[in-house]
Amino acid sequence: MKYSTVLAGALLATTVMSQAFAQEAGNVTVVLGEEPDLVEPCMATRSNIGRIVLQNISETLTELDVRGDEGLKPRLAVSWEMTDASTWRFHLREGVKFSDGSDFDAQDVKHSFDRAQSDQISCEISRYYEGIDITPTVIDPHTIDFTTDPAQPILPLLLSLLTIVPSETPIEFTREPVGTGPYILSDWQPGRQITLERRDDYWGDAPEVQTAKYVFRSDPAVAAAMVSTGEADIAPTISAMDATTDMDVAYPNSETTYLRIDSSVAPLDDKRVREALNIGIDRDAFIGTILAEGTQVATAINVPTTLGWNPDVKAFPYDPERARELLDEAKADGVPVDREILLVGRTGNFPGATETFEAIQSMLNDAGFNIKLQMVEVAEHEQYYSKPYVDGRGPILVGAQHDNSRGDPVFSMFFKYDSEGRQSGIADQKVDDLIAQATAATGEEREALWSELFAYLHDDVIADVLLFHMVGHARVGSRVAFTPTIATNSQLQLSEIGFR
Amino acid sequence: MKSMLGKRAVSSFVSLLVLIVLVFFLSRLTGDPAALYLPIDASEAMRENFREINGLNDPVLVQFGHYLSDLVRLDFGDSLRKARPAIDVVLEAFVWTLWLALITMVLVTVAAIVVGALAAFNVGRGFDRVASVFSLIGASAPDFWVAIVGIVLFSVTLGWLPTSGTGTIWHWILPVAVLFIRPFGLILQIVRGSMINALGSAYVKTARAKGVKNRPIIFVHTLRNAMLPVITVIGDQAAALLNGAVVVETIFGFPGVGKLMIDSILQRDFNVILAAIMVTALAIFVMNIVIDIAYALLDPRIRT
Amino acid sequence: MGNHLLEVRDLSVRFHTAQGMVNAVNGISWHLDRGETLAILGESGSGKSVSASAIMNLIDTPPGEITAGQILFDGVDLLQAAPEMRRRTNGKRISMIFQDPLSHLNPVYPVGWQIAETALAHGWTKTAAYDRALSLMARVGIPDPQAALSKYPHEFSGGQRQRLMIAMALMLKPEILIADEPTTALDVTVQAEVLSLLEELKAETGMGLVLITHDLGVVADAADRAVVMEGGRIVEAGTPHDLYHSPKHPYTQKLLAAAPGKGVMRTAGKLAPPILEVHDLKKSYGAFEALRQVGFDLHAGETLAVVGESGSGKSTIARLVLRLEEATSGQVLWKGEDLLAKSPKEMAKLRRQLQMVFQDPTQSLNPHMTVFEIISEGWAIHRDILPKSQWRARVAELLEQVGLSAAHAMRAPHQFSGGQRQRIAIARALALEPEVIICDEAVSALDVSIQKQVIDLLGDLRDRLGIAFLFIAHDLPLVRDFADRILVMQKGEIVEQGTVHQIFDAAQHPYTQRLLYAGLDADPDVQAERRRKRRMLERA
Amino acid sequence: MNDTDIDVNAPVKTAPRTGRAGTMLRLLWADKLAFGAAVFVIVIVLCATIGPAVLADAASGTNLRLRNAAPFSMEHGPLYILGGDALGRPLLARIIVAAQNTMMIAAGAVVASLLIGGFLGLVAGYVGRMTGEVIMRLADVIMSFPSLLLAVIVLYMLQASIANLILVLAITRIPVYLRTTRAEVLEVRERMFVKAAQVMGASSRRIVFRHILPVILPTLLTIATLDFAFVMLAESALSFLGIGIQAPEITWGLMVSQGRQYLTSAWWLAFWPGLVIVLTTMSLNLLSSWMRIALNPTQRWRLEIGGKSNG
Repeated sequence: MKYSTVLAGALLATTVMSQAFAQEAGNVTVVLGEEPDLVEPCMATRSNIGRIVLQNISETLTELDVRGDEGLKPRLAVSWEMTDASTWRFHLREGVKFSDGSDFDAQDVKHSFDRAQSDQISCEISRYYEGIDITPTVIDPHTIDFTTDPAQPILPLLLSLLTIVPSETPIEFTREPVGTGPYILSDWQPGRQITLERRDDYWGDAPEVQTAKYVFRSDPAVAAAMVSTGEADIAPTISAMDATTDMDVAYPNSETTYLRIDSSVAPLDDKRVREALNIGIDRDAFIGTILAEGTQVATAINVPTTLGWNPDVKAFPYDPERARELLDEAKADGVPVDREILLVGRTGNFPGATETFEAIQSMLNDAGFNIKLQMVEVAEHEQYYSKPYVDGRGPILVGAQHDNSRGDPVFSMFFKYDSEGRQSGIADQKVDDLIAQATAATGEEREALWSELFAYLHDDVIADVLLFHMVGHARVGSRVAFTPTIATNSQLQLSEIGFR
Repeated sequence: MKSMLGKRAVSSFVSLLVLIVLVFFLSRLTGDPAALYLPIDASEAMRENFREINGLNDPVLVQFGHYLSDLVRLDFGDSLRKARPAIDVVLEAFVWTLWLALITMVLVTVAAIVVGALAAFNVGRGFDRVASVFSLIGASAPDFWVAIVGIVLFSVTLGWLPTSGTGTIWHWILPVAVLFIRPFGLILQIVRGSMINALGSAYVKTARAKGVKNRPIIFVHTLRNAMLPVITVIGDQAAALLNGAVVVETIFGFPGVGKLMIDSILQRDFNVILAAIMVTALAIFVMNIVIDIAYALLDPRIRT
Repeated sequence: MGNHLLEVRDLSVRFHTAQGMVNAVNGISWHLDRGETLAILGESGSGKSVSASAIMNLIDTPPGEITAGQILFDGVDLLQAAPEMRRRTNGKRISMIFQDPLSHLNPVYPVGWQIAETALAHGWTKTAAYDRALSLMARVGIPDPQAALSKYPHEFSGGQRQRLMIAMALMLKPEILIADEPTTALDVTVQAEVLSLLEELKAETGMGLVLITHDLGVVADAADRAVVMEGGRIVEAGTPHDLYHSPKHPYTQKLLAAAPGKGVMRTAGKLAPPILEVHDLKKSYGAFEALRQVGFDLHAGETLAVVGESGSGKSTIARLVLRLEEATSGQVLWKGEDLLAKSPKEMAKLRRQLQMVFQDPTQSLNPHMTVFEIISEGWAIHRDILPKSQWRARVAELLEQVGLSAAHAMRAPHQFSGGQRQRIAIARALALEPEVIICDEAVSALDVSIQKQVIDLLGDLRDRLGIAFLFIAHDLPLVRDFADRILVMQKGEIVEQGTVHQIFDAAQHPYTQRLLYAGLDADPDVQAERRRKRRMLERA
Repeated sequence: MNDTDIDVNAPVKTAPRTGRAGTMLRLLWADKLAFGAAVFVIVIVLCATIGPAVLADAASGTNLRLRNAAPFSMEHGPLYILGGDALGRPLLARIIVAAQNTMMIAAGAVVASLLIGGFLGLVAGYVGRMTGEVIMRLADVIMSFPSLLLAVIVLYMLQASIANLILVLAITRIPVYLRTTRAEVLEVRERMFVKAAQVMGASSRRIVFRHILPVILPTLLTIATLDFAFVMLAESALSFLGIGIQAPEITWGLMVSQGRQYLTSAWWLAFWPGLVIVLTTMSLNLLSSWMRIALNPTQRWRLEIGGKSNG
C-alpha cells in the first residue's frame, strides 16, 4: 500500500465528511440516550417519549414554568378556577387547531382524559390520577369541569401532564401522534431517527427551529462526541466524565440519589443504626470527584424548588467516630449490627454509579458496618426496590434515584414513605397522616404540612440515607442556543432552542 | 444433495422448535414485564390491567398454546413495548444486521485470503510475522474498547469519519472496521495454515513439473483447495455476525438485530425475542446452505 | 563425454531434517539418450528420486540444498539456468509423472483443464490446447474422451488416472519423460498395461524415458539400461540382463535374492482338521455386492493365501471374519461356533485367538503409545494371559522373537523404519498367543528386501508356533514361497482355489492366468516370455 | 512415497532422556516467543493465586485524593506506577487482584465446556447414530440460543456470582468442543490402530479413552487455549452490557468496561487492563501454536532442530 494513496484518501475523506456534517439552517439534531418505543402522547411522562412529544407535538392544558418562577402557566387552558371544593373549571384557548386540521375543544380534553384512563391501553399518565375519582364534564366547547373525589387541590398541576389528543383518536397506541403543538412527527425510521417538522398553523409564536432530528446513542461518550464533531447540536444527557469542554453545561436534573432503608429488618429497624448509616458517609467527598461539581447534598427526596422544601433541615455531618459509637450502643442493646447488610445498586443508573456505591460501601465498612455491595440490572433492581418485598430477606439498602420536577411533593411522598407506598421502607402512622393531610390541603397549609413532613422524615424517623441532588450535563453545539433546565430530563421544548 | 437438504431442513426445524420452547418458557421465568414496562410507582391495579391486556395472566402453557396457534398463521405477536407486530420490528432491524454482516464478511474474506495466502507463501519472513502479530493484537482487544478509541481517534481528533449512526457510506466504515478485526485475525490464521499445507501438496509438484508459473500455482491451484477448511470458519464467523453485533450496534447507534435483541431481553419483550431468534435462525440456516453450495462448487468430490 | 541428451554429473544434494543434515544423493552420475529407457532402481531412502527432482527444479531450498554437480540437458547446465528458463523447460521439453496419480492431480479441477494447462502454461491457445488434450486422452485409452474432459480426478480409476498423467506429460511432445514409480500403487494387470503404454508412446515419439522404480520386475520389463542406487550412491549400472545374471555389487545381489517367487514351493502335508470354516459369506453395501457367497476352510497350522486385485473383496473377508464389519449373511465357524452370532462381549473374549496384522504399520500403531504399551495392551485387555509383573520380560522376549531388541521397548513407533514397525505389529499380534493371524496385505507397503525379511519371519513363526495364517495379498509371486493353498478372488467371488502347485503350475481360470502373466519377473528373459503370453491372451 | 525419498526414520535418534517435563521445557526453550509467552502466563497465574491474598486491601482501599492519578509516577508508591482509578485505587494492585477472578472465570468456563463438550462429543462420535444425532441437535439449540438471553436467565434466576457466570460461559462454549470432538472421533475411529485395538478385543471405553482421546486431545487443547482468550473477551463484553460480573468484584473485563467512561480524560483506566487482556490472549495463542507442534510426536522435530522457522 502506497502511503500517498492513504493520505490522498484521508484528505478526500476530510473534505467529503465536512460536507456531510454540514447542517441546514433552521435544523437541529438532538442526540438522545434511548429511542422511544412509541411516540404516544399519553405516554409522555416517560422521559424518552416526553422529550420528543411533550409541548412539541402534544400540548397540555397547563404548564409548569421551569425557567422562571411563574409557577403554573396557561397553555391550552387560558385560565382555571375552583367552582366548589371538588370541582375545577378550565377555560380553553380558542382558535387552536390540531395538526390534522380539526379544531381543539372541550370534547377533545374529555376524550384525552378518558383515553388516558382507559383500561384498554396502559397509558402511563394515568398513574398520576390514581386513587382520585375524576369526572370531566364538558360545559361548552371551550369550558370543561373536572369533578374530583376526594378534593384535589393540585388538579391544575396534575393536568400539566395530560397531553391533549383529538377526540377522534382511537383508544389504542398510535404511531402517528396528532397534537396541537408547534411540530408534527414527519418521519420515523425505527432505530435510526425521528424527525419533527414545524407546522405553519400553530396557534402560538412560531419557534425558530424548522426541523428537529432526533438520533439515539446509548453510549454517552458517543453522544458527546457527536456534538463535538458537529454531527449533532444538543446532547441533553452526557456523562459528567465527558463534560470537559466549554460546550458543556451542567444543570440540576431533579434527580435525587438516596439509599432506601428497609427498616422492617434488623438491624435497620434501629434508629441509631440508621443514623450511623447517615453520618458514616462523607457526602462532600463525592462532589467534584466522582460526581460532578454542582451536585448538592440532599436533605429531602425532592429538590429545593419543590413546594414545602424545608431549609431548616440540615444535612447529617460526616462523623465515622460517632457512627461507630452509635453502632456500639445499639450492639449493647442486642441489635445485630454485625449482620451483613446488602447494598443494591443499579448498573448504569447514573454516570459513576458503580464508583459511587463502591465508595459508599467502603465508607460504611470503615464506619463499622458489614456492607456487601451488589450491582444489578434494572429488572433485578426493581425486585429489590418495589413491593412486594421478598419474605425472609436480610437487611437491604437499595441505592436508587427519584425524579420529581413537577414542583409538588405529592408525586413522591405516598410512593416513597406511606406505609402502603410501593417503594416505602417505613411504616409510620404520623407520616401516613401528614401525607394524607398535605395531599388534601391547599396553599400555605399545604406548604407547611410538607415542610413538617420533610423535617420529620429526615430528623425523627431517619427514613432513608438521602445523598445528593444530582446535576446533569448537556453538550450544546456552537450553532444553537439552549439552556437546559431542571425539566430537561423529561422534556425538551424545541421552541426554547435558538440559533446563534 | 436434495435429500441432504431435506434432512437438514427437518433437523433444523426440530432444533428451532426446541429452541422456541426453551426460550418461551425460560424467558418467562425472568420476571414480570409489567414491572419493567410500567413506572415503578404504578399501582398493582395498573399492573394487573397491563398483564390482562397482554395476556400475561394466563397459565404459561395456555400462553404457549396461543403463541403456537398464532405462529402457524405466521403471526408472531406484537411487541409489548412498541405496540407493533414483533416480526416487523425484527425484520426492520435485521436488514441492517444483514448488510453489516455481509459487507464485513466480504471484506474479511477477501483481505484474510490475500494476506493469509501471501503470509503462507512467505512463511517465517517479515510479512508473515507482521501480519500474524497485528491480527493477533487486533483480535485480542475488547471490541468496545477498540470502538471507542476508534471514534475518539478518527472522528473527534482527526475528523475524518462520522462518529456513529447511519446515513452515508462513511458511517459504515468504523462499525465495519471494528467488526472486521476479530474474524480477520481468525480467518487469516486458518488461511495461512491451510495454504501452507496446500502448497506442500503433490499436485503443486505436478503443476511445477508442467511449467506453470508461480502466481497461478498460488492463486489457481492451491487457493481453491486451501479454501475448503476456511469456508467452515467463514460460516461460523458469519453466523456470529448474523446473530447481531451487540456491542458495535450499541456504540455506533446501529439499528441492528443485536441491539434489538439485548433491549428486548432486558425489557422482557418476549415476542420480539422469539421473532428475532426465528429470523436469525432462518438466516443462519440459509447461510449454511450457501456454505454447502460453496463447498460443492469448490470441491467436485462433494458434489457426487 | 559424449553428447547425451541428458547427463547428471556428480550430483550431491542434502536436506536439513530432524536428524540433522542428510545427504540424499552423493556424487551420482548417469545419462540418458534419445529413445532410450533408463531405469533407476532403489528402495526407499536410496535417493533414487532426488536427481529427478533436481532436474525438474522441484527441490525446495531450504530444506534442500544442491551442493555439487551439473545437470546437462542438451549441453546446457540446468542448475545454472534462470528460473524462468527452467520453467519453460518443464512440461515442454522434460516432463514428469508420479506415483499415486490421485494426489498428484488437483482434485478440484477437471482433468481436461489440467491436461490442457501444460500447453496453456507454454503459450498455446485454448482451442489448440484442448484439441491436443482430447486427442491425447483418446491415445492413452481413456474411454469417451470428450466427456472425460470435464470430469474430475476422483471419477477415474487408478489406472486411468495414471494414463491421464501420462497424457498431461506428453502434451508438448517432450524429449524426456521421467516416470517416478509410475505403477507402484496399481494392480498388477493395470501395471502391465501402463508399462506397455509407456513403451508404445516412447516408440512413437522417440523420447527418452527415465523410469524410477523399486521393482526389479519393472526394470526387467521396460528398461534398456539400469542404475542401482543405495544410500544416495549408484552402486551398479548395466543392462537388466547383466544385472540379473551377473550382479556385482552385494546390494544388487541382495535385491535379487529378495525378489519373490524364486524359492521352493511348499508341498502341503496332511491337513489338520479345519479350525475356521467360512460358509456362504456375503456382504453388500446397498446395491453393491462386495462379497458374494464365499466359502472356504482354514486348517490348523496352514497358510491360506487370498489373492486378488483391488475390489476383489479379499480384505472384506478379513474384516467380516474379525467382525470389524458385520456380514450381510453367512457363517464363520470358529472351532464349530459361529463367530457372527456372538455377542460383542463373547466376541471380545474370543478375539485373542484370532489376530490381525494390517497393511500399513505406520497407521496401525498408535503414535501416542510406546512400543511397550502397544505390545502389552492385549494383556491389559485380557487379564488372564499374563500377570503384570512379567509384562516387561515378555515384551523383551517378543521383540527379540521378531528381530528387534528389548531396548526398543520404550520408543515411539515413529522412531522406527517401516519394516521395524511391521515387526512391532507382528509382536503385538503374537502377544495374545493367537491360533490364527490374518495378514491383510501385511508386506505390500514394504521394500522388496524388507518384504522378504518379514515373510521369512512369518514363515519362521508358523513353523515354530504352529500358527495358521490367512494371508491376503494382491500379488501372486509374493505368496508363492509362503502359502500352502491359494484362493484367487475376483469381483467378490472365489474364481479358483488350490494348492500352490496347482495354481502356479496349472492355473485353470483365465483370470488366474492373466494375473500370473501380468506379474513382473525380475528375470528379463522370463519377463519377455510373460509379456508375449500376455499379449497373446489379450488378443484372444 | 515421501517427497524426496529420504528415509528420515532410518537412524533411530537417541534423545537425551530427561523425562517428559524436561523434554517439554527444552522444546519450549527452542521457541523463544512461546517461551516468553509461557513466562508471561506463569506470572499471571502467580498473580491470580497469591495476588488477592497480598494486595486485596490495597486494591479496594479508596482514596479520592488519588482519583485518576496519572501513571508512571512512583510518588504514591510502586502500586501507583500504572496510575489510580476513579476511586483512587492503585491500578496495578487491582489488575493483579483481578487476575484471580478473570482467570477463574476463563479457566472455569473453558475447563467445564471442554469436559462436558468433549465427553458429549466422544459419545456422539463413538456411540450409535441416534444418540449422536440427538446430541448434535442439542448443540444446534445451544448454538442458536442467544448467549445474552442465557446470561440474563441464569444470572436472574440464580445470582450474579462468578460460579454462575462460569456456568453461562461454559454452556455457550460447549458446542465448539462437542462438534470438534465428534468430527475428530468420526475420523479417528476409522484409523487402523483403532481397528487394531478392536481386533485385540478392547472395550469401547478403552478405545475411546486410550486410543481416540490422546489423538484429539491436542486439537482440543489448542481450541481451549484460544477459547480462554475468547471467554475473557466475552466476559468483558457482558460487563460492558451490564449483565456480567459487577463491582465490587473485579475482573479485567470489568475494569476496561468501567474505565471506558474515562477514556477521554484518563485513558490509563481502560488501557492497562486492556493491555493485559491483549497480552494474555496473545501469549495463549502463541503457546497453543507451540503446543500443537510439541504435542505431536511426528511434528516435534520442527522444534528440536531449533531456531528454524516452521510452517
